[in-house]
Amino acid sequence: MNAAVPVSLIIVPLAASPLPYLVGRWSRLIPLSPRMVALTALAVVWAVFALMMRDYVAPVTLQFEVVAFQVDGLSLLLAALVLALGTLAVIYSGPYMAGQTGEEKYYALLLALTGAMIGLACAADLFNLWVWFEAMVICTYLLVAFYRRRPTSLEAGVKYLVQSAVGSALVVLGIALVLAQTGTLDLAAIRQAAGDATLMPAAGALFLIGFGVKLAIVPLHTWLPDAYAESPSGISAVLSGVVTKAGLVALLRVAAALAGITLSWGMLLMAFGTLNIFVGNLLALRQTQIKRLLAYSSMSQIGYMLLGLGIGIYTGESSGIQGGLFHALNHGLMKGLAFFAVGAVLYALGRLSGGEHTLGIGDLRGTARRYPLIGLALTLALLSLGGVPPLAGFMSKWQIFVAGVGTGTGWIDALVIFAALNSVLSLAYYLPVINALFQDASSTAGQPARRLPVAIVLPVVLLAAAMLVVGLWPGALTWLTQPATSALMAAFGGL
Amino acid sequence: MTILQVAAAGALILLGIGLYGLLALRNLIKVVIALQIMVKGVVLALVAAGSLSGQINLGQSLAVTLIVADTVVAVVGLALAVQVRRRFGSLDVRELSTLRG
Amino acid sequence: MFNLVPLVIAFPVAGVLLNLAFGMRIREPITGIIASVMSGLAFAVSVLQLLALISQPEGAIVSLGEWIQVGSLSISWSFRVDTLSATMMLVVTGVGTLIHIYSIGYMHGDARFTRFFVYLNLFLAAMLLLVSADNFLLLFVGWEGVGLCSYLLIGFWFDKPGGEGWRNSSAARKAFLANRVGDAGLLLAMFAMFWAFGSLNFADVFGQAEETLAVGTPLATLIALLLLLGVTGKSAQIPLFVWLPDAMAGPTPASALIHAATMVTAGVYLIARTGVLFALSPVAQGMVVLVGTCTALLAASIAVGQNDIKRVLAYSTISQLGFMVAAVGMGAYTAGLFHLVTHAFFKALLFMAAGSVIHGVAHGFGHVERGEAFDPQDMRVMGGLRSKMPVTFWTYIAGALALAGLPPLAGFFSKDEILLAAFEHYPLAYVALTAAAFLTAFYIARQMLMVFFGKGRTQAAAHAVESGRFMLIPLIILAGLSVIGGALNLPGVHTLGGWLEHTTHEAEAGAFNAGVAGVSTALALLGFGLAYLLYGRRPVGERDPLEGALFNALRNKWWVDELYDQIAVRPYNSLSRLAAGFDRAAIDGAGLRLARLMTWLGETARIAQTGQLNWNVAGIVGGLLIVLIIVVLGRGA
Amino acid sequence: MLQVSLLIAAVFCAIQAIRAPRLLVAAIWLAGVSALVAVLLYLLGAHEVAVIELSVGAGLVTVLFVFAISLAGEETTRLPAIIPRPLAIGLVAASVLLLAWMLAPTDNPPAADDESSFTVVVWQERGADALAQIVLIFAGVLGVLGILAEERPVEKTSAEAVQPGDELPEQVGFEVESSLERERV
Repeated sequence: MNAAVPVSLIIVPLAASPLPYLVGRWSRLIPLSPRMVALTALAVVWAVFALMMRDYVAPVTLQFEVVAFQVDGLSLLLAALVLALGTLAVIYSGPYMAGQTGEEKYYALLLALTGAMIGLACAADLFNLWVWFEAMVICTYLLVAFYRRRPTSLEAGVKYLVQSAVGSALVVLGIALVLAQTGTLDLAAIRQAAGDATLMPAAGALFLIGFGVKLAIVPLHTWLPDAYAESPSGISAVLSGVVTKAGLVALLRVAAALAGITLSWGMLLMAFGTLNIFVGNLLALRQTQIKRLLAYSSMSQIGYMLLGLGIGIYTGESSGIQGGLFHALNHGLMKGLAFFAVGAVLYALGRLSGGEHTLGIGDLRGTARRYPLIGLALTLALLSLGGVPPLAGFMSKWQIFVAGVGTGTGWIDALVIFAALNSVLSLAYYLPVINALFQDASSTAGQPARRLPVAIVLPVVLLAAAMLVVGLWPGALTWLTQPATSALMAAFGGL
Repeated sequence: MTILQVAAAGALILLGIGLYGLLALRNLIKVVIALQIMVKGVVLALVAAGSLSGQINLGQSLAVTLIVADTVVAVVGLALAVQVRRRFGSLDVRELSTLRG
Repeated sequence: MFNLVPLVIAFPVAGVLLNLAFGMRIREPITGIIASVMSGLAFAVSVLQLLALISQPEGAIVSLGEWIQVGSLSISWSFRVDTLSATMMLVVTGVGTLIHIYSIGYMHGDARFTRFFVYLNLFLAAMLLLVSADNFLLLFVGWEGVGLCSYLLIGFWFDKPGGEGWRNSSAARKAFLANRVGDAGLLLAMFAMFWAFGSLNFADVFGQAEETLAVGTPLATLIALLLLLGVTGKSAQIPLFVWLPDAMAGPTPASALIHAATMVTAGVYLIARTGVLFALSPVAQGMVVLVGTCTALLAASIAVGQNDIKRVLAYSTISQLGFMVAAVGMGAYTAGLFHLVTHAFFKALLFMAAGSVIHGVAHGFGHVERGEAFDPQDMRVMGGLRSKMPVTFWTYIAGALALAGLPPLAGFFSKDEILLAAFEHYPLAYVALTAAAFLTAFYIARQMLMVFFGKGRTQAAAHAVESGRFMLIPLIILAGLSVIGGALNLPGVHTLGGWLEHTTHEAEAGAFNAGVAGVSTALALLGFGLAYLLYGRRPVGERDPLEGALFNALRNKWWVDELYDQIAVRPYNSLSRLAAGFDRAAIDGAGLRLARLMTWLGETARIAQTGQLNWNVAGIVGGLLIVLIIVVLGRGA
Repeated sequence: MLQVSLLIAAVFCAIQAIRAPRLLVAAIWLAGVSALVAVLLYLLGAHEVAVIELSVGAGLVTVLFVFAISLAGEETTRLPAIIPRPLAIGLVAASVLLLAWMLAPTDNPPAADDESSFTVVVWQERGADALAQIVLIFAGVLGVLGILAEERPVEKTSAEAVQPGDELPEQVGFEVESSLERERV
């Protein structure tokens, strides 16, 4: 593959990111809308991505002086998810963010975020990985606190910033330990050198906690409901759909580099995964605000991913890893869809003018009648999240469970059964929402129903269709999960 | 004590003080100060690690990047603090707990 | 011919899509007709399968391609046509089509007419997937799908005023959750099977089970018991039966289709399908018989004390399902499935006739009085409808007699086969089931007498009118089937038995036993007579004569009453009350307690989410500490 | 000895920065920490970073703090901690001590320094980091601008950004609110 292709995949969105901002600032001089500029840039990135997929045969390592980049299945998987949800978020945000102050910054940051995440996906140097990670996080600070006139939004932003900063400081400390021990930062070289390391277990713990903040592993998750609930819906979708996955990919990359040490990554991931599933479900059980509920449900879905990956890493079987990655992709689709659909209701209720307001479950009443498409899409997303077959969410959970049962180890079976029962429990909070959707009495009597613009409906419909296709034909995503699985297997040394 | 041991000890102590500050302080600007202290410790650790592995310039390079990133975080944090003061009329973290449960 | 089998699912799906796409634009009856036609086409396909099977009874497996391919697990979109699945397809599509047609009349004027038919078609598709699947995962998809449609249809009138809508949607939730508990059992059974046999295809699982597992192996028992848990959820058996009576909140055609004729029989189908596994575990078989028998008796006793016309039928359905489950538990697959088929005929008929009654009474009520609370399903407001609704009455009689098991109606033959199997192998179960059969005759006679005989007890009943043609024609057809349905498996001929034998490999075809048949017929007649004594001779007022008997008739010279009261009524009443109380305290209670525990845990977890930055960071530090400790311990180990 | 006393001084400054009731004073103590750390860095042989730490950490950041404090206003009241102090100290001390214990075995002497030059490492060898850093700074600048932005006047609500088929959001509320805002500030 020509080295220019993967490089431009990173460079194009980054180089283009100032454009929406400039166009927006100088709107008198340049009669273009920032969103259109961002979309154009993303179209170019898509073209590059398609080119890359066409030529991709095997992982490629690119060396820039000492800093290595690696394009492998895992990079492609994350890049595809980033591009898909990023583009949809930009389309969606057109009417959604119209008239908000700082719109041009919004698109510029979204574009930069896309680039930073693709950079993260391809980084094969420990420190470089962190820099991309940090760039990604800083891009999201403003996006989370975008409605800065709302106190709650600021509150969410503050918590998000402080907790992210603590996490990233811990990661750098871990990097320092690795550097001190091995004298190198290249992930592949670390893996070679990590044999009889003394500092490595401590570094591993620091990485787990540091990246775990972004992953919302249980005691570190406290920022997540606030940030997801308070940011604009397009951003909630991106945060939940992609940014957590970027954290996951970063963690997997360093975990793979440290796979040789005594720390049992598989067990740790399984333990935290199960904890996340349970605590996320419990916290979601009593929520009355729909976006908060979805946020907590993300925690539990992340738990399933960790469980699957943990099983795969522990046993060295590919099916668990593939299940976990498949669930990560599916969760991107489902949660993106759910947040987009909820945002559409917010939009329809005309609640955006002063910045986004909270949406209670009761406010959803009448949705299915007035906006059948949105109601149906949200129902599908929730059922899929709850693991009702044959929707996408069931398929990936199923793969994870099968992988777990396939190990034939007693306690893993117990974990799987626990996770399966939790899947039943989760319906206890999804069903009331569906129930509300199909109730007739509209809580917003007297509010004129707004027509939903195409730009809002389109992403919802696309994601819903994708979800249905994946449910009926899970093989549709194998071209992404298969190379990513083999990349991870290779990175973990086919444990 | 060698300079490396001093640096390692300093790194951990500063990290600890910073973390303690984050747990104990309620003023948002002081929270940012605590973050800064924490990161100072990490900078020391990075440079010490570079020195230990015989690549002091590599360590320096990383440290510069970290300082820049940390400064950016501090600036954004301070900007948030200023806005919080405008909206809440206070910098007390406790006031910032309307989102819970 | 067999290659056409995917069409049986494709037609209802096409109906769903058509009505979703154009439902907004086309008017009321058209959408219903589209749905009915699709259902009819599915029936036609099923008939073609039947014809094909006659010449090639071992059936075929039709595969459309790979679905899931993970590691060693490979699952394809494949369907199995054999005598068992074809029988189910015929019942589902045949009865289903009639109910579709009936619904055109019943749902006339409903604001969500189209949506109702979309749900019905969707249900058909899921149910047909369930019965035609060739592996457990596909079966599970259908299993979940019917559960979802059931949820949607029970809560169909979620927006009725005055708290009723809320009750409807809670009933829907209750049904869904009870079903999900059962589903968890099925899911776990699937895990266990995959773990043990490495595959989920029917052929692989059954083949390997027979080869590798000895009779009575704990693994076989575990799998069979987990399957049984799934069955108790879907087929409303003890302990999960509580959802079915509440499920009557749904529109009556949905009750007839889903909660009487088809979905609830999925459990019976599952046991018949996995008979190989049950045969390996006598313990599990015993459990199945026990569950089925107890359910049959308990539900029949409860049905005696109900006043809501649909609730009587609901408990009756639970009881009849108990008969079927007990039968398949005994290994009498033919008897169980035979009863499944005849029950589909007469119970769908009874439900739809009840719907017609409700319709008529509600119409009569609309004629005369307004304002006060009125429940058109309460049998105490009815009476004397015999002359007002003649067609409904006569069809109802056919269904009721079939249910009671009077010869030569359909129910007689199928129930007797079950009783016979019990008589030969499980004497205790035979006694209990015979008692249940007696109660069945009693409560259905009570219902007929209260609804159709005597004088109209309210103005509404007096002004009731007969229903329209769309509703009556399916009733007449089903009445005919209820009368002659026994011909399917006449003693000595055993058409159905010979037919199913190709799939279930059930060797023995029970001979007709005049003694068993005579006892059950006599008891049925006795039940009728008793009901006539209590309800037929005098007009029934606000108080039920059973209650009245407790207080007034005790010292009466009419010793029958006295005796009946002493040995029957009081125990019945207290048994019913006990059963209801048990239901509420233990079953609902356990569920409720679990729900409360979860809620409490959730609330506790929410307290930990303080929303305060300091505590949040403390969480990070705490997490770091925990992981460090784990790492240190791990390093030491 | 010099090193140890420098360390003690830095730790003292850090504690003071946490303890100081006045924000401005705390910021100055922080600058002290920064300066002392810079000296330690210099002693470690990291001459360039020491200079940068001194100028950025002790200089620029302090200026920023002073600026922010002047905007946000000084709050001198001592607030009682939310988390019980023993718990906070225990958590932090336990984590740090565990880390320290795990780090303890490392007393191998530093390897001989390589021949590379600082500028080469920063700008060439690790150029990829520099690229990401640009993104980071860009995002930070936009973030600060966005967070601190005042509402723009009504006529600039970018008619071109409004999609067809979409109503104009209410702007009246904005204007009133933001003018109130200015008064308060």
